[in-house]
Amino acid sequence: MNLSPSSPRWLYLAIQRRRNRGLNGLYLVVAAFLIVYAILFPGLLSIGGFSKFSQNWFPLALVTMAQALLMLNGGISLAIGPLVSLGAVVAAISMGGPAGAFGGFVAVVVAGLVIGALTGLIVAYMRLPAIIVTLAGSFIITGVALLLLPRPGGYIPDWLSQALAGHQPTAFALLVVILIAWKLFLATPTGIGLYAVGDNPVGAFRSGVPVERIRVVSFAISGLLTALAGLFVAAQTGSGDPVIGTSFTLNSMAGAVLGGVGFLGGKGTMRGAIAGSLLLSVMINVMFFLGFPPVAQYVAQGVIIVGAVAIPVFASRWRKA
Amino acid sequence: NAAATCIKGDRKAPYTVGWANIYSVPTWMKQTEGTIADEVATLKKQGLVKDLMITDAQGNAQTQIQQIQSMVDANIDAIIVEAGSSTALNRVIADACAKGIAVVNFDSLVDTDKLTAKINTDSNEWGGAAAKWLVAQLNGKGKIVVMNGPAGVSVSDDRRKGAQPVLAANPGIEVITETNTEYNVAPAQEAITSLLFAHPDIDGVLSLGGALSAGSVMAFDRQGRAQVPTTGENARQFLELWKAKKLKGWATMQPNWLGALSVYAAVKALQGQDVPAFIKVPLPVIDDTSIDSYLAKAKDFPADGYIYSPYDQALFDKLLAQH
Amino acid sequence: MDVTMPLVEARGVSKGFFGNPVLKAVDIALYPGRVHALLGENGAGKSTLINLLSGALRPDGGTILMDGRPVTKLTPQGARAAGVAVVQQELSLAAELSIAENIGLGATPRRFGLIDYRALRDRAAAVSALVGLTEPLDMPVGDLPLGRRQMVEIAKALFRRPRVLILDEPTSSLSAHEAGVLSGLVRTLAAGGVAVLYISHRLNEVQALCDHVTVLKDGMVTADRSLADVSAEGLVRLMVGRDPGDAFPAFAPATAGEELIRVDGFSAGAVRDVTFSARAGEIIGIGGLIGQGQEDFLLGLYGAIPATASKAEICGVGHLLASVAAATAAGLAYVPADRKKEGLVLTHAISANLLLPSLGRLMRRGLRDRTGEASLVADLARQFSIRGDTDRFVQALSGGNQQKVALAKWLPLAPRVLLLNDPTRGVDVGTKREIYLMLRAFADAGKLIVLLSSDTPELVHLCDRVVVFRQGRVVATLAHDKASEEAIVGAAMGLGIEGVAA
Amino acid sequence: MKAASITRILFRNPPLLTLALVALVWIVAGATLRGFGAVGHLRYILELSAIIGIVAAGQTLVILVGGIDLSVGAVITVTAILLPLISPDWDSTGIVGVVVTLAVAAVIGLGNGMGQVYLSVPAIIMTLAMATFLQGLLVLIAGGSAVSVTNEAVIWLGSARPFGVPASIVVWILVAVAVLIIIHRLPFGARLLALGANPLTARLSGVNVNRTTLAVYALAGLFSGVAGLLVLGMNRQGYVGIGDPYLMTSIAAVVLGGTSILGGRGSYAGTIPGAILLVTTTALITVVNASPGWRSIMFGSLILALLLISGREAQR
Ligand SMILES: Nc1ncnc2c1ncn2[C@@H]1O[C@H](COP(=O)(O)OP(=O)(O)OP(=O)(O)O)[C@@H](O)[C@H]1O
Ligand SMILES: Nc1ncnc2c1ncn2[C@@H]1O[C@H](COP(=O)(O)OP(=O)(O)OP(=O)(O)O)[C@@H](O)[C@H]1O
Ligand SMILES: [Mg+2]
Ligand SMILES: [Mg+2]
Repeated sequence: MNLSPSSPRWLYLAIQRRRNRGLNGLYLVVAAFLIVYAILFPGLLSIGGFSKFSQNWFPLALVTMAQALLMLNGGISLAIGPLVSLGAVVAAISMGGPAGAFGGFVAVVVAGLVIGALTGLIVAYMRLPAIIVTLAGSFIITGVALLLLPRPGGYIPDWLSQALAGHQPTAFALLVVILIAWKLFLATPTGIGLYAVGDNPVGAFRSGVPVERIRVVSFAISGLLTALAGLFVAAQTGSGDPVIGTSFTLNSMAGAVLGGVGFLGGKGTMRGAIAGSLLLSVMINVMFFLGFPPVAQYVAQGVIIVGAVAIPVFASRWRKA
Repeated sequence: NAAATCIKGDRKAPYTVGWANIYSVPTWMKQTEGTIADEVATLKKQGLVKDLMITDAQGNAQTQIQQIQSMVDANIDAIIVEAGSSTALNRVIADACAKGIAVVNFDSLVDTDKLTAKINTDSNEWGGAAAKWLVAQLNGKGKIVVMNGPAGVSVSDDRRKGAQPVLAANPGIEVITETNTEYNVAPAQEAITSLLFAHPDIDGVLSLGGALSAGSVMAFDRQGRAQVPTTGENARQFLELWKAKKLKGWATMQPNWLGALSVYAAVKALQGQDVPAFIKVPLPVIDDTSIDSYLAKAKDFPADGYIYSPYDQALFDKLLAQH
Repeated sequence: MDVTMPLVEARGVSKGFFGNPVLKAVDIALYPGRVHALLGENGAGKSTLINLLSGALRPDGGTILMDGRPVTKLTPQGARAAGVAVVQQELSLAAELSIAENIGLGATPRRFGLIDYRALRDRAAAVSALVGLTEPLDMPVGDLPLGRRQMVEIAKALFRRPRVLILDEPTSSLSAHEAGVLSGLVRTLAAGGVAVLYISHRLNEVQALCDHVTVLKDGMVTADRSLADVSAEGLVRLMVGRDPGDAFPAFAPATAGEELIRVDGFSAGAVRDVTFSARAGEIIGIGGLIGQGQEDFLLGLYGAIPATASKAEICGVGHLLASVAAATAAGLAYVPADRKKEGLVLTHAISANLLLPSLGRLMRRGLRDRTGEASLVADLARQFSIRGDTDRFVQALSGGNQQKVALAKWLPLAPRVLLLNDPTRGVDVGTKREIYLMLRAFADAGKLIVLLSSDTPELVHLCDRVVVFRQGRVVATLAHDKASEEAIVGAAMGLGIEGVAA
Repeated sequence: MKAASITRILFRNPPLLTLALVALVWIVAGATLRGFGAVGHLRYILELSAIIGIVAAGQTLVILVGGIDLSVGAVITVTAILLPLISPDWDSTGIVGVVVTLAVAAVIGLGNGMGQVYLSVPAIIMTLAMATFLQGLLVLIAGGSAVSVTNEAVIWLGSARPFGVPASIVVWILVAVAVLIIIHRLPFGARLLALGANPLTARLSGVNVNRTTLAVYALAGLFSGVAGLLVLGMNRQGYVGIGDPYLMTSIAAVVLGGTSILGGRGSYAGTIPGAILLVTTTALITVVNASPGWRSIMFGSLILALLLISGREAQR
C-alpha cells in the first residue's frame, strides 16, 4: 500500500487551480458578455477602446477587492462609498497644494490606511459588528469629505489625468500590478491567515495565527484600496466630488457576492470578486449597445445578477442528477 | 456664420440623439423625458432625427461616465446630458466634443466649457429672488429656516449662495437653522417638525426646492401651527397646498421642457446654426396673481409632478437667438 | 524516580468559567518519551487543562512550567515556540484552504517573507505520509469527510516537529484501522523522545498505548500513576471511582417484528446499489473504514440527501422519503455524528434544542404551551440526567452532555426508527454505558435502531447484524455471532472475508 | 453591589439596555434642548419610529433567520405609489385598495424568498436584484398617472388619533405584539431562530427550511407594505425615493437592538427601542445648527458611541 500522499509538483499552482472551482459558470457568463460587447463594439479591441473600458471598470474592481477582502475575513464595510469620495476629495484638495501630486498621493494613501486601520481596531479589539461600525463610519467619513470640499471642485493636474485615464491602458496595467501584489500577499502567512481567521477564528487563534492583527491589517488594506479607487476617480474626472462614491458601497458588495464571496467569512476568492465586478461593469455597456430603454435596463440588470448566481448552481445540480 | 462649439459639420441628418440621464425614476425626470420624447417625435417627422437612445445611470456619476463613453464609442450625433456631478463628467464630455458630437447639458450643469451648449435657469438668481421675496414679506425682520437640497450638490449650493447676499444685507433676518435633505417631501416634513418643537417662533421658510416646501407646509399644518411665508417651486403638491392653506407663497420653476430645448438646440447646432454656449432660460415667477393659471392645468400633471409653463418652437427659437 | 525533567508541567493550576470552577489545583507533568493518558468523565476539565498547557487559555491560579521554568502569560505562539503542539478536539481547520496550507497554518516555512510552497509541500507530504493521509495536498480541507479532517489535524500538529504532542480525543471519529495507524505513530514519536499527552474515552486504546495516567474528576486529580500493572477493569475503576460493571449490556437477540425498512438498489451520495432490510426491535450496526458511504446511507434513508431505489418501503411508506419532514412524520429520527455542526444549535438554550423537533405538538389556544414545554424539558433532562439549568446555552455543556441533548430531543416524537451516526463519539465510559442501556431499551420497546459506529466493539457487542460498507457498497453482512472485531475490520479493508447475506 | 448587579442585568439583556439608552438620551436632550421632551414631540418621535419600527419588524425576522433584506426601501416606495393607482373608486372605505396593496407587498417579499429557495441565490443578491426590478417597475408606473391619495383608510392611518394616540403608533403596537408572539410564542419563531443559528441542524431536525424562508420574506414584504401605507398617509402622496431612508435605518435599528447580524440570536424587543433611538438621534441632529458635514459626523459618532455601550456582546 502506497502511503505517500500525492504531493503535486507545483503545490502553489495546484492549489490555485482548485480555487477556480465553482467559478467556471461565472467565467463563462463574463466571457459571453465580453464577446457580445466586442461584437457590438469592435472598437473595444483597439488600444483606446480597451483603455476607456478598463478605466470605467477599474474603480469598481478596486472597491470590490476591498469589500471582498473584508468579507473573506468575516467583516464587511458599508463605508466603501464614502471612503471613495473622501479619497477623491483628499486628492483634489491636496494636489494643488505645495506638496504637489506626489504629496496628494501620499495623503490619499495615509488617509485610506489610517481610516481602515482605525475601523479594524474598533471591530477587532472592541468586538463590535463590522456592519454597524462601518455604517456609523460612513456618516463620519461623509461628513469629513463635506467639510474638506463642500461642493465638487478641487484640482487634479492634467498630466495625472492623462497618465491614469488617458488613451493608454494604464488602469488595466495598474490592476494587473495590484492583482500580483494581492497574489504575493496571499502567499504570505498573513494572507492565508486571512482565510483561516474568516473561516474559523478560534481554530486560527489556537494555531498561532494573530487573529486581531490580521483583522486590522485587512481593514487597513481594504481602506487603502478604497481610497486609491477614490484617487483614480479624481484623476479620471479631473476633480473631487464629496458624494461621487455613494453607490460604490452596494456595488462592491454585489460584485463580491456575485463572485462567490460568502458573508460568513473564509469563503470565496478574489478572482471571483474581480470577475463579478467585471460582469457588473460590462453589463452596462452591453445594455447600451443593445439599445435597452431604462425599464429594460433595470429589469435586465436584476435578471443578469440573479442569473449569474443561479445558473451555475442549476448547472451543477443538473450535472449531478 | 461660425458653427457652435464641438460641431465639425461632418454629420448629416437624420441624427441619432442620446440622452444620458443620471436617474430616470424621479417624477421630474420622467416628465422631462416626456418633453424630450415629444421633441424627438416632432423632429423625426421633419426627418431630422432618426433615433433616441436613453441611458439611466441609476444615480451613479461613475456609471454615467461609462454610459457617455459608450455613446461616444457608438459615435452617435448628439448627447443630451443631465449631469450627476458638476465635475465628474468633464473629461468624457470633452472627449465627446472632440469627436464632433453635439453635447448639450441642461438643468444640472457641468463645469467644463468643452461642449456645445449649457441650458439652464440661473440657480443664483433663483436663490436671490426667493430670499428677496421672503425678506419683503417679513419686512426685513424675523427668524427664518433655510431648507436646502442634499449636501455636496452644486445646484443646492448655488441656490443657497444666491440667497446669501440678500440675507447678509438684511441683518434683521435671523437664520435659525438650515436643513439639508433629499429634494423630497418626507425628510423635509420630518426636519421641519423637529424644528417646530425646538423653535416656537419661526417667521418664514426659505425653501430652495419645491418638494421641500410641500413638506414644510404639511409639517406646520400637522402640528397645528399657523402657516408662515414660504418660498418654493412649481411642484403640484406645493401649489395645491399653497392654495388650500391660503399661505403667503412664492414659487419659481425649473421647466421640464429644458430637456426638449436641449434636443432642439443640439439638432440646430448639428445643422450648422450657431448656438450660444450658455442659454439662459428666464425664471418664471408664480405668485398669488398667477397661481390659479397653473392650478387650472394641474390635472394634466402627475400628483407628485411639476406644473410647467407651456412651450413651443417659437419660444425655443427666441431662446436660441439670445446672446 | 525519573531523573529527566518534565518538558511541560502544570502545578496547582485552576480555572473557572463565569465563577464555576472547572479545574481545582491540578498537577500534571509530561516527560519525554512517555505516553501520558489523561482520563476523566465528560466535562471533567480535560480539554480545559490542555488549553492551559497550550496557551489557548490562561489559568486563574497556579503555574505552568516549560522545561522547568515557569512561564507567565503563555500564548499559543509561546507554547508553539516551546515545542508544544495540540491536536484539538474541536477542529482548528479552515475549510477553504488546502490540506497543505492548513497543515502549515501559523508555522509556515517562509522565503523572502512569502510562504515557501516547495518546502511546505515537502514537509507537509512527509507528515501526511506519517499519518496515512493520501489525499492530494492541494485539496481544500472542506472537501474531506470528518475523519479525514481529523488526520489533517494530527498532521498539522506533527508538522510543528513537537517535543510535546497533545492529542485530545484524536481517534473519536476514526475507525479501528486509522486508529491503529495513529497508535503506531504515537509509539514511534514517543520512542523518539517526544512527550505525548493522550486523551481518549476509548479505554482499550489507552490500555494498549499509554505508560502513565492522570485521572480528573470534578476538576481534581484523583489518580496519577503508572499504567504498567493496571488491567482494563482497573482502568475503568480508576476513572469512574467505583466498580464499573460490564461495559456493554447483555446481548439479547431481537424478537424481530414488522419490517420497517426495505430498500432495493438504493443509491445516495457515495452509496451505490445497496439492498437492505431491517425489522422492528433490531439493532443493526453499520461499519467500515471512515467515509465509505455509511453516512450517506443514513442521510439517504432520512430524506436529507437525494436518493434513488428500485424498490423501497420505509415505515409503511411505499417509496423513499423525499424530505426530512416526511421522514420525521413517518417516524424516523437521525442523530448526526458532528453534534456541534449538525445535531445542535450551540448558541441556543438546552431547552430550545430539546424542543426543536417537537415544536408545534404542545400548543394551547394556538400558542406554544409554556408550562407543558417546561415539564417536557424537565422530563427529558431527568431521563437523560442532564443536570443543571436548561436555560444555559448548549455550548456550555461538555461533549457527553451535548450528545445526550442531541439524542434526547427526538424522544418526544416517539420515533420508530433511530438512525444513529456515531452516538458515543467523545462520550465517557459512564455515559456510553447509559446510552447503550438506552439503545437496548429502545430495541426492546420495538424500535429499530440503525447504529453507524466508528467504535468497532460497539458493533460487536450491541448489534444483531453488522453491515460493512466499502466504497459505497455493502461488502459484508455479519450476524451477531460472526461479528468479531477482526471480521469487521477485515471486511472493511476488503480482505474478502465472506459475510452471510441477510 | 446593587448598582453592579443592575448594570449586569442590563448588559445581559440588550433590549433593556437599548431602552435605558433611549431614556438617557431623552433625559439629557430634554434638559438641554428646548422642545425636546414635550409630550407632543415625544408623540411625534414615536410616530416616526413606528414606521422604522414596522419596517424593522420584517428586517428583524429576516436577520434572525440569517438573511438580510435590501429591498425594504423599494417595497415601501412601490406600495406608496401603487396604492392610489389601484384603489378602486367604488370602495369608499379604501379597505380594498389597502388589502390589495399589502398583498402585492407580501408577494414581492415571497419573490425574495423564492429566489433564495428555488434559485439558491444569496439573500443579499436576491433582495438587491429585487430592489432593482422594483425600480424598473417604478419607471413604468411612476410619474405617468400618479394621483394624490384619496383612499380613506390610508388618510385615516396618517391623521387619526384614537384616544390621543396616533394611528401609526396603534398599528406599530399591533405589529410589535404580533412579531413578539411570532418569535417567542409560535413554533414558527423557534424554527426560524434555529434556522438562522444553524441551518444544517434545523434541517436535520425536521424544520422545513423552504417554507420557513418563504414565510419570513413574505412577512418582511408585508411589513414593508404596512410601513409604506403609513408613510403615504403621513405625506399624503407617494413619490419615488420615499422608501429609501428606511433601508439602512431598519438594519441599524435591528443591530442596535442587540440582534446578531449573523442570525439566530436576538429579539424584536430590542429593535423597538433601537428604532426610537435612531429617530431621536436624527431629530437631535436636525435641531443643532451646524454645517452638513458636521451634522453627518455627529450622527455617525453618536451611533458609534451608542454601539460602544450597547453592541458589546452583539458579536459571537
Ligand atoms: N457554562 C456553564 N455555566 C454554568 N454552569 C456550568 C457551565 N458548564 C458546566 N456547568 C456546571 O458544571 C457542572 C459540571 O458540568 P458537566 O458538563 O461536567 O456535567 P456533568 O453532570 O458532570 O456531566 P457528565 O458527567 O455526564 O459529563 C454541572 O453541574 C454543570 O451544570
Ligand atoms: N468556554 C467555556 N465557557 C463556559 N464553560 C465552559 C467553557 N469551556 C468549558 N466549560 C465547562 O468546563 C467544564 C470542563 O470542560 P472540558 O471541555 O474541559 O471537559 P472535558 O473533560 O474535555 O470533557 P469531554 O470529555 O466532554 O471533552 C465543562 O463543564 C464545560 O461545560
Ligand atoms: Mg461530567
Ligand atoms: Mg474535551
